[in-house]
Amino acid sequence: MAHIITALILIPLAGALFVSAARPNYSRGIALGFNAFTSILGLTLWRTFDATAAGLQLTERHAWIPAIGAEYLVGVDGLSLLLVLLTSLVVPFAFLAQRSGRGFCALMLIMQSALYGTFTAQNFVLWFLFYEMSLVPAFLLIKIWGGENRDRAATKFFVYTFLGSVAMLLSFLGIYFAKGTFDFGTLAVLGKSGLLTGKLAWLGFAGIFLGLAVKVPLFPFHTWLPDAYETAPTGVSMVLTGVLSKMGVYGFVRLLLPFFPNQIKIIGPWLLALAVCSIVFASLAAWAQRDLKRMVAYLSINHLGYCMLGLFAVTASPVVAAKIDMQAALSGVFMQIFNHGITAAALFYYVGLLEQRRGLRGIDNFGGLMQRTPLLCGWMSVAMFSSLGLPGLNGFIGEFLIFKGSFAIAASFTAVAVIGLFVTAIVFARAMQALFSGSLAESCSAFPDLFRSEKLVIVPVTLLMFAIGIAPQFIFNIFNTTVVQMTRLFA
Amino acid sequence: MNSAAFVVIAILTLAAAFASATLQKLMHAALMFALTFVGIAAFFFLLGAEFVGLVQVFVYVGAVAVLIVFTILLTRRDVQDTGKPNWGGAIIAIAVFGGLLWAILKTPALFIAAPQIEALTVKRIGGVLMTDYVWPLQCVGLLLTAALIGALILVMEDRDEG
Amino acid sequence: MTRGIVTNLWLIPAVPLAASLIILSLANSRRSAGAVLAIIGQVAALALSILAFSLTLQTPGFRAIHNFTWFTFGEQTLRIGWVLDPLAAAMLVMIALVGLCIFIFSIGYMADDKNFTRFFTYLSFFSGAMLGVVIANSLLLLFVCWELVGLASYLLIGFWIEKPSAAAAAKKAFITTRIGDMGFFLGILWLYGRSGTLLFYNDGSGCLENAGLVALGASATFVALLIFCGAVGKSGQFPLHVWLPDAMEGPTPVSALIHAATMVAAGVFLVARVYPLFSFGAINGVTPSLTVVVSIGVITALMASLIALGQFDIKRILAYSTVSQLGLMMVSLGVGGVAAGMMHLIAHGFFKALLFLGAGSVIHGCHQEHDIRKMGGLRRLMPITFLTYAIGMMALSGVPFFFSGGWTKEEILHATAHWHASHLPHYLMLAGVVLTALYMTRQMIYIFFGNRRAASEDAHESPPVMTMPLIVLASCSIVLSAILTPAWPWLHGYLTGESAHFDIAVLIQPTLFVSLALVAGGIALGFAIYRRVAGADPLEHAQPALFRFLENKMWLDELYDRTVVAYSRMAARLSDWMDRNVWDGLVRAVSGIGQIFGILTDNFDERGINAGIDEATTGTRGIGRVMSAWHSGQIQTYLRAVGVSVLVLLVLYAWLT
Amino acid sequence: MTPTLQLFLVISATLFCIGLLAVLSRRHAIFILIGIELMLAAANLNFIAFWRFGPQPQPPTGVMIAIFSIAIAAAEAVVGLAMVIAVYRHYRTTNVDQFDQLKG
Repeated sequence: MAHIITALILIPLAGALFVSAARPNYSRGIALGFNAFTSILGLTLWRTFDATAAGLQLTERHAWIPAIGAEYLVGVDGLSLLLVLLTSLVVPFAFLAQRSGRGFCALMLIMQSALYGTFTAQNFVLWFLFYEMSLVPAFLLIKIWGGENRDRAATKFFVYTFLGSVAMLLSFLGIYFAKGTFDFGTLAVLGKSGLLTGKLAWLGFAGIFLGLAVKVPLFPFHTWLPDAYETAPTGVSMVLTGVLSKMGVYGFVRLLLPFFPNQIKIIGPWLLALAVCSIVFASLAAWAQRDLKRMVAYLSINHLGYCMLGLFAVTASPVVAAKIDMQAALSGVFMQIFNHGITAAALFYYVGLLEQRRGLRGIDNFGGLMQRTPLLCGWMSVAMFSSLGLPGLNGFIGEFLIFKGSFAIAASFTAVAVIGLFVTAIVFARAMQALFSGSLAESCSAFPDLFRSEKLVIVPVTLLMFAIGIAPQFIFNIFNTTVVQMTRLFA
Repeated sequence: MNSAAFVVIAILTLAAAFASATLQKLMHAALMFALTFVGIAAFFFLLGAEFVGLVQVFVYVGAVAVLIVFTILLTRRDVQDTGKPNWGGAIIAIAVFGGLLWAILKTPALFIAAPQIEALTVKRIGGVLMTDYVWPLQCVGLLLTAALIGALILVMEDRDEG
Repeated sequence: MTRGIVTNLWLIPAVPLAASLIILSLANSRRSAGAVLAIIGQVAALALSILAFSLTLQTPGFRAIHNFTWFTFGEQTLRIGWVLDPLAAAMLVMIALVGLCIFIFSIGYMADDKNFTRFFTYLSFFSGAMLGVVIANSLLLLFVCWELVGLASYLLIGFWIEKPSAAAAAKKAFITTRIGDMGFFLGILWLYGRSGTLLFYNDGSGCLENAGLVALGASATFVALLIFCGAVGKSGQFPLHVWLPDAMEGPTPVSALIHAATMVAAGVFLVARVYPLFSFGAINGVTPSLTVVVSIGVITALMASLIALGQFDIKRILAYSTVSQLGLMMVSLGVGGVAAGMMHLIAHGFFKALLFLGAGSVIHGCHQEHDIRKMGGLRRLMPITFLTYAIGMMALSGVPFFFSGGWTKEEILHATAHWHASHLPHYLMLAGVVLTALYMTRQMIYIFFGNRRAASEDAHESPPVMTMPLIVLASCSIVLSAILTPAWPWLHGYLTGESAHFDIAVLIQPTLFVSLALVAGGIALGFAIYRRVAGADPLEHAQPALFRFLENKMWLDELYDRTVVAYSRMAARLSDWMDRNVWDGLVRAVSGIGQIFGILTDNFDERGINAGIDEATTGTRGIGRVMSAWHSGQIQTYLRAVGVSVLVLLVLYAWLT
Repeated sequence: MTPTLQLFLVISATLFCIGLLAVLSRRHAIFILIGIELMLAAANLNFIAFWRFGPQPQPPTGVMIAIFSIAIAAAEAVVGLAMVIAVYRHYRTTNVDQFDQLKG
């Protein structure tokens, strides 16, 4: 079990090779087979992982390019493990959601490998390699298999994220020249006293911030997201929102917050304001959307805004926060990462199902579905309620903890952010009214209800939502020690 | 290091380079290009990297320049650059030059003379290539092979079309 | 024994919830199985509630808690738990009993509905969640159940989902209550931040116990007010009351159970539960937060009873009456009469459920007719309904001696009279008594007296499955008065933890005569005005403007539509517009590289200026378009960008050194 | 007076910018290739110069990089020219303004 992480990274790549070599109609099956394999590995990783031990575990370290401080260093802590598990969950879900050919499957598998790499790499060069490696398949997937406006959306997505990445790379070069290492752990320890000085520190901060803020995305760098998510095929949207957006949040936790604590403290209120803007404006914009997919995309921005609020509250507040509040906010953020991953992916899946049946996905193209497809409506409402933070479902736990932590630290910002929670409820209430109720629309009268294959996808995910909502301890166990450790780091 | 030689080589190289970048006729430009690389090779000799200088001459003057000439012949139709030059590009190039010059001149650490060194023999280069740089060497070999095959595939006539 | 019951208190909500899940998995056609399961669940909950109730009888001021860790985050634990005390126990029994009656009634009322099993799924789910609210010993658990109750309410209001008005009403209810809930949520956060715990009682360290309250200090007022926001939303208090009358779009048993007897009373229960937060630091029983509660309660009570005078929908009248009664309860809590308020809540639960079920019976008999102007003379046709409805009406109007509502209302008036801050609420509540009697008399006359009108021509009495619950509830409304009288204020003593003594002398008090006179006056006035009613409303003749004002619910819905709703929609559209046009452009402006690049491109006009202007004028989506234009596919364009980037780097370098 | 490092760097910067000029302002694909080669040669000159003026003794890293860079540049030139020929066959032109298949 020594090389389990490397195996996780390599297996999807091998899968991509296999898929490219195999006949097109087998490709999805092969991809799913490889995903079963990675899922098993992910679970093994979970079992092997010692949740009570602090620090990185299962590390593998090999010399790579010693001249520039690059090494092959992978390892997991609670947060990485959580994200690896999320990837292992969402990607197969996405494969099941999408009829897909050879190229599609191969690119998705490459992206999966890049995701595993991003979440486990502990050296910047390696991390950046994976980070960028995820970008290319995503771009191609949108550009080739996307819907209307795919060229523009793909280009916009690529240019935004790539510009961000370049800025980040430059910042990291600066850091490397100042400190001579690319190792995350070492840098995080050094970060307490500041990695860079003077103007350079601000430049470094700005570069990394820009790269990650685009990826998350944080207001006002989010405008690529609705276009990209709207046009991407269902499976890709699911992975984009479920996992890829988490790369940004992960980057914030792993890089920006520990490396630039002083800068963050100084412009803390502005960062909090950006997070609040993300929450409020995105939810309001979601309300104004007529396209279901675009609506869900905006809500995705909104939900990641909560993550950002929690993170900035922990690190950006001028006062030293109480331990309980920091831990609440961090735990909430991690929980929200996981929850949003499955819930948003599920929502995209449902929108995909509706689109498959109707051919359109405008909110006005449906009506009275409850009479025709009660099962679809029922399960879909579970995902919607989970997304709007109904207690008893997974969304609530993370949001409650984030709000608990950040309210105690930055009360006024959090109080404004509550508007986001409220507007989300309006958005979903409106969507449910438009889709499910009223008289059955003519165009929907021939809809089939859920097929067996669709139920097979939906039921486990929904059960997971309930399980996390009711007894979330098993998720908390993954990252509790990491939370404690990070609290010490940020305090 | 001989400063007179330096000045001569510098003037020659830069003039040839400028000519190769700005001449209208492609063939002339290609010849100037070869001359430029001879000049650069002379710089390498001056700097004590004779082996690199030789490689430079073999590869560029012997191979690349010839290739360019062949390409010009193969694409006979426009052997002259007819498009009007893009002045925006020129402005950028001059601005970049100014920036670089400023950066070089303001850095006092660069104002140093060359130290004495022991001659870099081909034997030593060979030794290093086979020990420390053996992996990159293999990679370059692979790359060159790939480039060769790739170039062949690119220029092969598509019979179906023809 | 005691421990065992308290530890397993969760079974009370769990049984109906489990029943709900099982019914959900049943096929739509297995109607009887669904109904039987729901009723078994409810009977079990009732039995367990009575068991728990009997436990609380052992000692006065009984309180037992069971706390446990829900989850651990970081090194912290979040603990929740349940509590059994007189407040919870009394509510448990009331909810379970009223619920059971309504479940049985629904079998008859919903007999023809095609989604019969789904209805019982929702009802059982509601019942479980509501019982959960009552036993929660943690504000968080209470909030969880509170939201689930809201969900059940949403589902049940919109139960007839093919009716657009029902769906709209469900949405309105969900969103309006959510406004209050956001305040509630903030209150929870604040409370948690200050006191470090959300447990109500925890052997001295809970947030309602001394240590927690001291830790809260001055912020207790704000926390209390924020929590009160939740109560305002859920209990239909002004200004968030607008959803409750619309909620009558749901089936009548739902209106009876959720929007009269139980859920809407949860707000009152909540205030009673966290009363120590409200009364912390009280001087003579007056705190700023309690004063707010009183003011809101008074406004709500009077406004709703006035509006009730101008309504013609049988259920809407009752809905406004509920709003007004809830206001009354809030007043009672605000002036310090917690026990009185809770007693009224319990009594109200029974008689209001009775009235709604009676209304349901009437509607059922009149073929789904809701307009009271089309009824009339039903007294003969539906005698059982008439009698039970009359009992409910008497109880609601506050006729003393035999009807539970009379005594509890009496007690509330008593409490308001002794409020130190002001006597205004007392007088206003006295006016409210008259109004209540007036609108109930009006309704009675319209429905049961006079000549038969369109809808009552061939009305019929409802089947026993519907009338039996009416009789049970009616008898409850009467029997309950035995433990409410000041002569033997058993319930009062039970709730406050004092023992009750039988003392016939205090039965007759001077104020009793005042309210008796007022009620009698109200009823008499009602008879005088509406005696000869036939179609048009006498008030409409006398005061057309005033009547229109009341009939249109004081135009509050319209006001909200034109202001709050309109502004929020505008904000949404504005956000969308900003997103498409401004933020996109802002990012582009920030990435000034692009601008320099545009200037240096030879076809600058085309790409730099035109694109910019196009953007501003036609409002296409910013950067993507420009980026796309730059993305010309021409190598040199790209290389030029690289050149500019090098320049930028150089400038950066110059700036840094 | 012997030439200093600075002078070599100035020479290489000039060469680089001449290459840049060719790349940015010429329309003909072959000129662009020539420009790229010039820029690469300028970089090579830098490597060698820094190696020569660096503290001695030191491993010949700069020289090594120059050698590899020349090899790679040769490969690049071969592929580049092959592409020019292929593109010329297809479009009957070598003017890069008319190559815009990558247009987004």
